[in-house]
Amino acid sequence: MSARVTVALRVNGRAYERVVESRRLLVDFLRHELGLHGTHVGCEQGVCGACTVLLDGEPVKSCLMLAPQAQGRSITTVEGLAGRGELHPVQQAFRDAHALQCGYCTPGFLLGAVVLADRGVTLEGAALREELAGNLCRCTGYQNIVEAVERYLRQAAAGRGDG
Amino acid sequence: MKPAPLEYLAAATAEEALAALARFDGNARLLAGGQSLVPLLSMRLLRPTAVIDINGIPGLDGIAVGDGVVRVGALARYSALETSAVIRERVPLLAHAVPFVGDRQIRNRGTLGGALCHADPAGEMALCAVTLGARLRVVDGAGRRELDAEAFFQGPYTTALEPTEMLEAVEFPDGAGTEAVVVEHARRHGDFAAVGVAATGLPAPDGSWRWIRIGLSAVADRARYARRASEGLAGTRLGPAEVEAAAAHCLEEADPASDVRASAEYRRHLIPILVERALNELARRRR
Amino acid sequence: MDKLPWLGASVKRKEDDRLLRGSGRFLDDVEETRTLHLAIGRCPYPHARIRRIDATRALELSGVEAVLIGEEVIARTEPITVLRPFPGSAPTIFHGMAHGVARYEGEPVVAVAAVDRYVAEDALELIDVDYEPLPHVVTVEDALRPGAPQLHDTVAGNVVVESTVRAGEPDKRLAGAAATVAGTFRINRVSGAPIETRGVIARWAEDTSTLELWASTQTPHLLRAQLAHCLRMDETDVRVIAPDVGGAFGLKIGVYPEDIIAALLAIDTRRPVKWIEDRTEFFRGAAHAREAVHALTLGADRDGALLALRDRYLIDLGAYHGPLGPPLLTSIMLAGPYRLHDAEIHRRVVLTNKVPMGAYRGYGQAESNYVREVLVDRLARRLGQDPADFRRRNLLRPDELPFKNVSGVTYDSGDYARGLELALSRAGYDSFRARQKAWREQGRHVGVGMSCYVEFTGYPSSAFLGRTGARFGAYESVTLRMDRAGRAAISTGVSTFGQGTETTFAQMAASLLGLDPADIAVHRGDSQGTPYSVGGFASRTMIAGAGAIEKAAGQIRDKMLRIAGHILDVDAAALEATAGMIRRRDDPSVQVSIQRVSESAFLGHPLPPGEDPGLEATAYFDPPSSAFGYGTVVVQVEVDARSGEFTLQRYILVHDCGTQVNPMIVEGQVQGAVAQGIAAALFEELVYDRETGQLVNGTMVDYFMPTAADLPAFELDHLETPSPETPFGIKGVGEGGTIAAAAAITNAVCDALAPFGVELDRLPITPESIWRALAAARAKG
Amino acid sequence: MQIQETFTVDASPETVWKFFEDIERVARCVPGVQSVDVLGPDRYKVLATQKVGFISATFEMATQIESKEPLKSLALSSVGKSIKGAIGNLRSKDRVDFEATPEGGTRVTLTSEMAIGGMLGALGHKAIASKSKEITEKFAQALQAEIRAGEAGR
Repeated sequence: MSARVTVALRVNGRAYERVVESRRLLVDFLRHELGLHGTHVGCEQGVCGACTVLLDGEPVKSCLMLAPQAQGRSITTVEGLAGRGELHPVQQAFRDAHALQCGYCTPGFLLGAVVLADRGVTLEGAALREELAGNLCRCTGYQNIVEAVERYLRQAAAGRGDG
Repeated sequence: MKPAPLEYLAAATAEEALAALARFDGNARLLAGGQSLVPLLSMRLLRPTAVIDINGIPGLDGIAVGDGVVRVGALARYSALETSAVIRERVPLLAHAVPFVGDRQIRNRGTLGGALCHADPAGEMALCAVTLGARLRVVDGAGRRELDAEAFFQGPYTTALEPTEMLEAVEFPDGAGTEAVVVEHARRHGDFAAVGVAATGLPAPDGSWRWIRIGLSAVADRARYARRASEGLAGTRLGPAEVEAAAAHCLEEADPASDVRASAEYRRHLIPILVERALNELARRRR
Repeated sequence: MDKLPWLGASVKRKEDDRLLRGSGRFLDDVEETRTLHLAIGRCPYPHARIRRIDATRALELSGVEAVLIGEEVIARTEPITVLRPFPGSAPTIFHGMAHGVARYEGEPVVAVAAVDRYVAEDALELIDVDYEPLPHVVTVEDALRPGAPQLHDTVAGNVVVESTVRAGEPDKRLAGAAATVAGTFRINRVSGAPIETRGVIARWAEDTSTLELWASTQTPHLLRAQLAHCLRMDETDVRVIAPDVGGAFGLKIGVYPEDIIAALLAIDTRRPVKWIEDRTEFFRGAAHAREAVHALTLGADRDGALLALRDRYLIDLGAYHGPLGPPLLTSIMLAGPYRLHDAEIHRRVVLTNKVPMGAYRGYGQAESNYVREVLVDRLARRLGQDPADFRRRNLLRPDELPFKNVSGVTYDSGDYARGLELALSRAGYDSFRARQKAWREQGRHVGVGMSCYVEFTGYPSSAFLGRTGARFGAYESVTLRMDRAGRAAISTGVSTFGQGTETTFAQMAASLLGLDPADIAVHRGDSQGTPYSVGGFASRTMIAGAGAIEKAAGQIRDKMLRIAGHILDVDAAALEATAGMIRRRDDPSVQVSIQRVSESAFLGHPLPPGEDPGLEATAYFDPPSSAFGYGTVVVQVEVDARSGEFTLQRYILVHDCGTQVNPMIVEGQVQGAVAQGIAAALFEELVYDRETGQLVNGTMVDYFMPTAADLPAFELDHLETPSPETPFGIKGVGEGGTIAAAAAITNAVCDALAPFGVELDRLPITPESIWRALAAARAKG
Repeated sequence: MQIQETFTVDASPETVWKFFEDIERVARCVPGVQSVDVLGPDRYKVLATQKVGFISATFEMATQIESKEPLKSLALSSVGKSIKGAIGNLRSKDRVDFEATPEGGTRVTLTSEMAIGGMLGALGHKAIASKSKEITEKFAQALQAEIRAGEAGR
């Protein structure tokens, strides 16, 4: 069998440790080793963004990383947004704006938007579309996604009083 | 597709990485951002015996200013370049080029060094390095050497880097007070350029330009500094005639190929148009 | 019929909660122990003889469980059937795997089942396949050239079928026309490219000796029927389950070779076998779409009245007849929304060494709209008439509907001209020409273009489909069942792939049963436990589904009223079901909860004498006819006449899809379809190298699917003209947005460059194609 | 994509043709060729490694002589699959035309049509295009040197 390494990391606040094949992609590790199926594979070529997760708070494409690279890091996946409880505000914004149809690309968009809000970014229109260009969607034509994120960012900024 | 079997080593120091490179004598690849390397592993186009992760090596991602140069570590992430005040003020061409690279996720992980070693003829980082005449500091077990960007790039995905060498840092001339523009024609946002033009220059108080440097990407087997076109503009005010002459010289520098993004003929048609657009934007910045 | 409470309500979607949490269940999320993973070796050549396959080294690799080769597949299975062939098509023998000869780059040649996908791919590299490349054909013209390589000995001259539709006397009318224009148009080969690729899990259930197949499919029941036939099994021994599907767009209809391969290996190994398509396989295996060449002629009299249409077109079918078959609607809808009685439409379906063609949103209608509406603009310009005026004169008026078009289909209802006027007024068309002149004086080239369409949605009837050789009906079905809590459950064979059927079906049932959509559970996509179903495609689900729900809910409502009447001692006819209660229409205080009524149905008492227990109904509904939506797109562009670069400044669509069950979902469907229409018109193309026959851009990096930054915001508006034929006047809506994009943008670019006399006749429209057209126009002088 | 290279050698067509009859020697002029084995009359197995930047693949090719017109032309076709390195397959059609020059030498025109498929092909034609040109140029230079050496050695 090909080489293996031990990977210890935190995902959605919980600690995991697994022995994993060195060549295993991070997205496969999250989905099939840890059973976190919310992160999806769309292309394995670094284009579609469906595999986007947060690595130490930064959106990255988890099909462009090998699992061993996550050693000692903290990862947030879509399952970490609401857990069992209330929908996260960004999820509620997508629901209200009908910003998802098949839902396969949605986790990737949600995580990207959360980071923008945490950074107090209130982008709109073309500038926001460029910021979201790392995630492809084939069902919505993007219009409702852009509106949902615009509303969520304004709401988050207002919430912090710097709206 | 999934990567072929490989070993993974995380290097804590540059020495460790270089020793590992030597040990696998040419069959190991360094893993920095991985944004170009990992898809090649997945598509089984690259089948190294081992991958040496250098992300853990401290001090390889700094941005420092000193004696006329801005020294950027090979592990500097695109996103860091995008938000760095030093880069915005002293290497404005880099600050203008980075947003063209991939997307937010790719820019959070991808590195300046990774892009330069990947050496895609359409890559924005190679375009900036060649246009600015950057110096690349390379290190191996035996010692260090410095190369001009133009000497570093040798063809499509081909550089002067030896299998046992690692790119440590890139030194850009301190461009405080310069203006810079990047213009690209691409089939989709964030896509590789079908034609890319970089233009930067130092304005003189009297309204002329002390020097202008123009670079071209995706129109030859590597990024190209358009020497004749650039030298022809030194001291001028970027008037229409001078701009048109420079654009014509750039066309002579190019040797474009046809591919799914554009035909060679159309690339030749676009080169002068984009060069003029870049130079006119530079001139506009001054008025 | 009193207004149904939830009909026309933009209810938030039932599907959203699980999908937003990441707890939706897509194919690859289904994981069972001891599952084997499949990697498929595919032919790297466009056409090759397979001389020898040596898998010995692969079988010795630890973790490899089984290898399957074509010879075995041919021996154990029947060829793939075609759900809706062109009448009179010559058969192409399409098996689950190539044996002897492979006919397109990507055709499966060998398969390995191993403990995981990584090991399976390692094993593939140890398999030696000895190929002998054969001469190939890439374009339809090459395929028709005398002496061209013949792909199937069952298909003479590479022409699968040839046919002509004729109405009136087109030749005579064209000869007498004041103006005729002709054009040859090349439509690009594209892919629906959902973000989730295909995938299947096959499992042999020992206990019930049935084959269970989880598949990312739009048509579980049709896949089940086709797969059972291929495997020589009885349909009752096959169960197909569609989990959540990550987008489909027509590409996930019917059986594919990989479904057969996974099934055979599952039967052999007695272990679950999972195949997940990766993106490089996707571009070389999942159905391609749209590619065709049209030679179209239109004629009009001096006043600009359309006289006749003649079209000769070739459909590029690829190497085999796919599971659904080529588009029939190209010729059926070619005449569009215009008053036209004379036409000749000659069509040939041609084989080439490329991936088999399949359905894609707007199937056949995007192609015919493009060629007609571009030529309509040229005809108007030839007559010196404004393109809007020309269309105003020729659009069918409401009083002319129902109207039987030259291809024999009857448009039911609509106000086509009003759609055009609404779109033009939104675009400020009246003042545009003046503004355009001013811009031109500043050296700016701004143009406006339009395209009108009428859209065939849903299938007319099972009888019509039967007459045309289809292997499925036009009906849809549901099982509705109340439960003790007074809630209802719908079971439907239609899977969930983003179209929101769970929500719209729940709205229909709730409206008819007097419940809240939140009280309706929707079980979907599993062939076991759902009545025979056709599935989600051809914008048919809402039309046929609403009819089935109306019938099933009607039976349950009537029974509830009878039981409530018995409980309240009131005549059932005086009662109504609303808001969870059943009450006297004239005295609402006399009421009983639906929950109590359901409970008595399940306790078996109290029930009216002779009334059976239970509250459940299954209904099938065969629509009496299809329904015809329509719309107009108006686009404004600005073009750089030197470089050919252009920007899409405005994209306006006014459409009419009859009664809207959920306006929010309808708008989402239209926006998504518009985006895919623009994507195929401006960005995407699957490019084959003519000399080598190779797919040049078979990766996501080189197949330019647009990002959010590449598309403008769309300006949408709609009319609502109910269909007189369908339940509640519903028309389909899923595909309309794709139809008019290519023509409207082409016409806008040509309008912007009218001073140069530019004509565009191929897709996609790119800066380079505009630059070349400018050069050609200059050369013509 | 098709590539053409022309060069003249101050050796007579007869000498040049004799050189070309020894296919193993000709094949060794192709850059990256490691071995040439005779499979049968006019059929050879050629092992060659090609490198595009840092991506390399070793191809095992079956090369067939399609037609031979002494002193006039020689046509070969090769089909191969990578057995080491990047997955890919390679097809090439090569034609060599000979023409006597007034000065008694021979003009040799090499026309090569190379197609690299599979993942290597998918990487992007821009790398392959310049690569094929380079291979053909080096092939022409090696042939020239080999013929001149043969000529001088006589």
